[in-house]
Amino acid sequence: MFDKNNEKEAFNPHLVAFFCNWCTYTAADLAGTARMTYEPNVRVIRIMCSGRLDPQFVLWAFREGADGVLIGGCHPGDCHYQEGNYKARRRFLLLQKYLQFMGIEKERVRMEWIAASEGDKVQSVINEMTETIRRLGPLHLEPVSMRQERSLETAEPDNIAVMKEGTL
Amino acid sequence: MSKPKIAFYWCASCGGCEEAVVDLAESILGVVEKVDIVFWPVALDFKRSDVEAMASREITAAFINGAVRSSEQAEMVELLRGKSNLVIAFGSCAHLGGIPGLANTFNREEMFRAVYLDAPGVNNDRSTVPKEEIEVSEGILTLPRLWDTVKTLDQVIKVDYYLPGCPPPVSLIVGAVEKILSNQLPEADPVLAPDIALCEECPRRDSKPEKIAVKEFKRPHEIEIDPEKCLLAQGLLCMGICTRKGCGAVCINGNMPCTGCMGPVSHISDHGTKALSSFASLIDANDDEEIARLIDNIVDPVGTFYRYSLPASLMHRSHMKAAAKGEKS
Amino acid sequence: MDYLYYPGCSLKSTGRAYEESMLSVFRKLDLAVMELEDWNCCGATAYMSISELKAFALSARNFALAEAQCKELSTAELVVPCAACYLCLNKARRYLDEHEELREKINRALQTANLDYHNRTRIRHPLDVLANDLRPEKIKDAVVHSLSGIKVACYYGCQIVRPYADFDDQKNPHVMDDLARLLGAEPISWPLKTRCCGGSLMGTAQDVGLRLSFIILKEAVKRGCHAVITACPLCQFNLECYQPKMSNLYGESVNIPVLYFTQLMGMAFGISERELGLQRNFNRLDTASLSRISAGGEHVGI
Amino acid sequence: MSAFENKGNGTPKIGVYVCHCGINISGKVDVSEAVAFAGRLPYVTIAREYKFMCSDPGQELIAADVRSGLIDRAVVASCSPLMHELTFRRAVTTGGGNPFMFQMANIREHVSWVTLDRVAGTEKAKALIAAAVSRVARHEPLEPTRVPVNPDVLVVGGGIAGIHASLTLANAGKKVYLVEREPTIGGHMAQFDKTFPTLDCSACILTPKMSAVRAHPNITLWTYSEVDAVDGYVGNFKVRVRRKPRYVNEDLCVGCSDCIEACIFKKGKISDEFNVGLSKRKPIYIPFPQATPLVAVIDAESCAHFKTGKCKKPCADACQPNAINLEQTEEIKEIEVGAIILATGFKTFEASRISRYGYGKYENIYTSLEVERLVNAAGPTSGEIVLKNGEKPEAVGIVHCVGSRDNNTNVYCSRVCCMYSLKLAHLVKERTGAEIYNFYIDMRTPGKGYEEFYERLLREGVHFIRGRVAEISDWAMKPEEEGRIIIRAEDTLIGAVRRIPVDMVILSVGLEPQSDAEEVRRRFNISCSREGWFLERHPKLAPVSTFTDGVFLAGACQGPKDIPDSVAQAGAAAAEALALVDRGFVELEPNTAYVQEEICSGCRTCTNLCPYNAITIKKDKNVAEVNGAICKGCGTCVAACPSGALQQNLFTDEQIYSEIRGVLSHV
Repeated sequence: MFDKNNEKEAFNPHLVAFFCNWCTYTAADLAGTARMTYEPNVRVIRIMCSGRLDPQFVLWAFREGADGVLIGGCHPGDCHYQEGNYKARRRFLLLQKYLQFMGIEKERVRMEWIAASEGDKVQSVINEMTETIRRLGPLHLEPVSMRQERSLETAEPDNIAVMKEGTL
Repeated sequence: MSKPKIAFYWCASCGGCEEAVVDLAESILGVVEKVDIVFWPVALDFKRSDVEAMASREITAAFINGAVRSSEQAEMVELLRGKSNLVIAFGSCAHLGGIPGLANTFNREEMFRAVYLDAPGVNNDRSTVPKEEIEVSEGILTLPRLWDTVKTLDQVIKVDYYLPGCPPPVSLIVGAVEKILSNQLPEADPVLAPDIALCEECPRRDSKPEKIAVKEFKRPHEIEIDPEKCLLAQGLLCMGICTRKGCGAVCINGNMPCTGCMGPVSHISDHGTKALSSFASLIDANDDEEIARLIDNIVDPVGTFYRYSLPASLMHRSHMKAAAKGEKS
Repeated sequence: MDYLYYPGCSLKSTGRAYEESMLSVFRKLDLAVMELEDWNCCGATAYMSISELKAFALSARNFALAEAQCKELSTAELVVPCAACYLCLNKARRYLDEHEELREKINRALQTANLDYHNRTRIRHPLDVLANDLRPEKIKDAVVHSLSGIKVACYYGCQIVRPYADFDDQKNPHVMDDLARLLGAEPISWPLKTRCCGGSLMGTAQDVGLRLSFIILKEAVKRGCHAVITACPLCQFNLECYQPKMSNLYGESVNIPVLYFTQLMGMAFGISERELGLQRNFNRLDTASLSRISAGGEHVGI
Repeated sequence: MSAFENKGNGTPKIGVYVCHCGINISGKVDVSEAVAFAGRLPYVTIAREYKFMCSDPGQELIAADVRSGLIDRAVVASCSPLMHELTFRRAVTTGGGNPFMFQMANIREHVSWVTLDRVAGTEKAKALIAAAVSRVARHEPLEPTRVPVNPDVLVVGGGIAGIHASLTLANAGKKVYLVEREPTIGGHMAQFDKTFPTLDCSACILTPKMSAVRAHPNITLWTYSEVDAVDGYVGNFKVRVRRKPRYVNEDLCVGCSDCIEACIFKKGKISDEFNVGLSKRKPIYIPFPQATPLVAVIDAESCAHFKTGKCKKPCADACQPNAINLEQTEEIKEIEVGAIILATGFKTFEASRISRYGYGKYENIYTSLEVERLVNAAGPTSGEIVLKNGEKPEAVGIVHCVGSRDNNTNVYCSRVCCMYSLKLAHLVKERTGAEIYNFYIDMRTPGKGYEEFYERLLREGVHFIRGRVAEISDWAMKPEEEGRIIIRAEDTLIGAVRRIPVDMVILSVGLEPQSDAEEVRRRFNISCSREGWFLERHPKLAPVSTFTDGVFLAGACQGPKDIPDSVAQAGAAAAEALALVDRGFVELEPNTAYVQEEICSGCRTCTNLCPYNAITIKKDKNVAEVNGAICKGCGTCVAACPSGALQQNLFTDEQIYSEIRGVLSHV
């Protein structure tokens, strides 16, 4: 079921979530204790504060095969560390701008404020996002290194026709 | 015994790196007498066939500058790799993709359109673009294929060492060459430049305030730049915070912010995004609208954060699948 | 033109006085209003119970017309005085907005008549318009005979605030009371504001209907009101027309004028009785008696 | 990529332990498959499964493997780390390992309990295990930082919960600061007449405790005061308390009330808070006879001196000890405490919000709290239950669940209303002999002697009508209804709508969070539930703890509670606080940030980011420096450090990278 090559309907996106320990991760636990079932596609990574979220992690996740990244932090004003979530917000917004420049749909990175009591929000956000990404389809980043997959052809999948034709 | 053999080659580059070699001035003579230059298309008349004729690993060290973006360049560097004992990626383009690497925000078709059709003054009503093969009376003529994607040298062949910089500072080149000749190249860090950020050797270091908070991002032409004060503190996106030192802070001394040609320090995995993270952290605002306003000051995030390192970045290039879907902004 | 006016069947028949008084009051207050051209049945309660789809389609046609008739405006403000129409149209609009496929289905139907619906229609009750689109001073200033000393029972009926309380408090509506106060009248506080008047039971199970209306009227009388004012043609009809019948049935005479709130306003504004359709009321409360009451506190009713 | 060099000393030897948690996990995760999978992961030397890893034998599995040298670090795949991380770290320590060579995979709360499909569940669990394994491989031994704990405790709120908590701590020899917003302690309980089900007089059991507080050498009582700001962390909180001026010197005042007599207001004009507005007080007043401290207070809002400046201040003259001090000003107290107990209580539901119940519209409709005062001998009517017209009521209706169990107001059950309604029914019947009608949805009387009390009321002939009241109005349909209040309700037991005419209505209002609960929770850095009640760390296993170490909850601020429960919980909170401060030190998670000096370029990106100013620049070396004692381990600076010189213990870049790679490893 985790095979990416199925056609879209069957496509099960891989989502990585970074949840802050105090609000969102706790909310996710709450969703669990309340048995609020949701889509199984998200893999949660716990960080102490959304402020720890280094934008590199997001790109890293994409590079490692994630189709979307969800960032969860405390509501503004509720940060366990006073304002880590604000810092996270600033980075998130700039990162989103960069990613759009790079042709990544902005829905693929989402940031949500989820308080410790909002287990239901964890559920709805994860379901929504899974659905959205399912609609967007898999994110296959272009391979970086030709030394990884040797031949020129695989490194050059498309647009060969252009130069065969000689006209546009 | 015969002198060590040295080769120079250029791929997608501006020629600046070749200049840098010439800039070695008299110190080049010292080099020249210690070595045989067996291949240097820009300066000496050797042919590809000469290289092909060499034995494997016959060349002591090949200095290759420029990014790799065509089948021909790929063939040449693979050929040189085979014949060389050491391959040194010379300059930002070979190291990280460099300025040509910014082409990775487009694909070939878009580039062809721009260059052969849309550019002002182009008159090309038959919409002709370069063609790989063309049949003429003498037979079939071929052209190398231009790739969609610009690659760093080490994405195409194995690279032993890197000389960063646009172009690499003379001091580093000399140092590298001497190390090669005396056979004492470092084990750990293959990048032949100090592994610490420029701020460390920045002449304006002491003008840095204890704490920095940015209320407005500025571009150099927008302000009267204070020649003494830390550029970041003036709201300029100075890449010196995450870029290797070793250049002697030439840009800073020219009263311009660092643009990152020396490449990232080794402890971060994505030059631009790390810079992005740091700059964003300095934004002195908490409400979304204000943040958005500041972010709008940064008109060209890719060109700002990845001026030299896009192909080497985690994203590597703009996402073509999405671009095809017309979702590329 | 600020508003389109949707009469529905009642205001052209039993509720004529409502139409006349509303239009003249609007005129008095410089609210430009124009009757919706080629309007049709709202889809009415009865229709709704047989085929919702068709009922919605009927409503939707009215919206489409409204939107077509004020292209230049971002929204079509459709004034609907009849409580039943108001509810029907409101219900239809909500369903159309919330259920895409229903909207598409109906739009396909409308297209055969080169019409379509774009969620651009706002359904407004005259109470809503007068209370929310005007500065209270505007109404105050229009008053020429203050109604001081006149006690009125504001009766809202069921359909204006329920189930959709768009412009007033669902459990305890008050905009009509506020308007009455602006006229100088004294609205009584009573718990029956939204209690059922008997509605269509008056036709089907009259004993029940009569009893329900009787409860309301009796309470109004008991609390010393000079008139009951309503915002619904059916309420007005039920409460006014059967007073003699009730009196016989319960051996307790009820005799109290039941006016449209717009008629009361009109009188305060000094609009002629004809323009307010007062001659159509059975139990007449004319300007003369009004001023007598407010002067000397003469008592109407039982 | 540098992020993937394994810096662990030597090759790591990882043990993976997958927990069944009975069928909690195994129900949705194929545990044996997960174990087999784990066994094949790099560096894993042993993978086991067990029914309950948190049990002693479960923990011993880990300890034994560490002891035998089979593993040097462990991964437990079971519940949430917030639940059992400490348990398993201890197990590693028991075996002689370092507690931080450990990582947990949350395959219960995040997998088995939220996933329907077993295959998907197993896949997800495997991913999380893979992540934990590749992460723990990069863990390094750490020492927890030990900080001393200040032995003093702050209790916020002087209701019965706060009082009981304070006394418990004080009796244990701890210094307690008790801060109360009102001029006196006692809270709601002081307003009650009798307490259910025993009907003993509220004042009689409360006031001794109140005076005990006043008298206790270990308790510093600050009434008419509020906590302004809280800083610091577990064991070392710095608290700022604002003492509002009461214009009467507490140490001098003897509570003789002469000043009140003397006041230029001949009689009370200001609605009396203690009697919930049923009586009037003067600008200078003592809330009630047993007020603690028994000290007058002047409310500047209404006092002529403060309003006009023209008052002759007879109060001052009348006061022999010269306690009146109209120049008194606000006082700020800075204190340091090791633990904090919040006992800020509740507020009652605002009855007028349900307009159809006619509160404020008709006479003789009261809230239960008002009636508590009415039936109280010391109350505005000296215990007489009379209507506004002075007559005794012949019929009284008691409406349950006003503002409770109602989608339009509060969905939750306020837990105390059924019982206090029964109590009031009894008292009113006893005093007036009136017919009492209880309108209830369900009778909820769980508690010692509660059901028996209900039985008793049934025997006393109180009427119970099962149905939510639709409307309370004054319109009469029948002659006998004339001039009375009519309660309309569906009697769901006989299946008919009934109209019950009564003379008096008691609205049994529910309990709601204090209106400023939101600000308070922010001030103390804790969370609230959806409804606004303070959130406990775990509903079952940590009911008085919060997510902020060192801050505990007591009484109704955590949710509706009756007196016995509040007192019990207050005791629990006191015990938890005691356990903390008595230990003398706390071990802080060593997840602090640190600087790799040889890489730091002194760029100063980080210095401004730390909310605690833990980062400074070492002038001599021009490198950043993190003060580990101040750093709370959020990692914000680490994410910003442009050269990767800043790292966070337990959350280094490479550890997180490996976790990312791990969760995606079999994509």
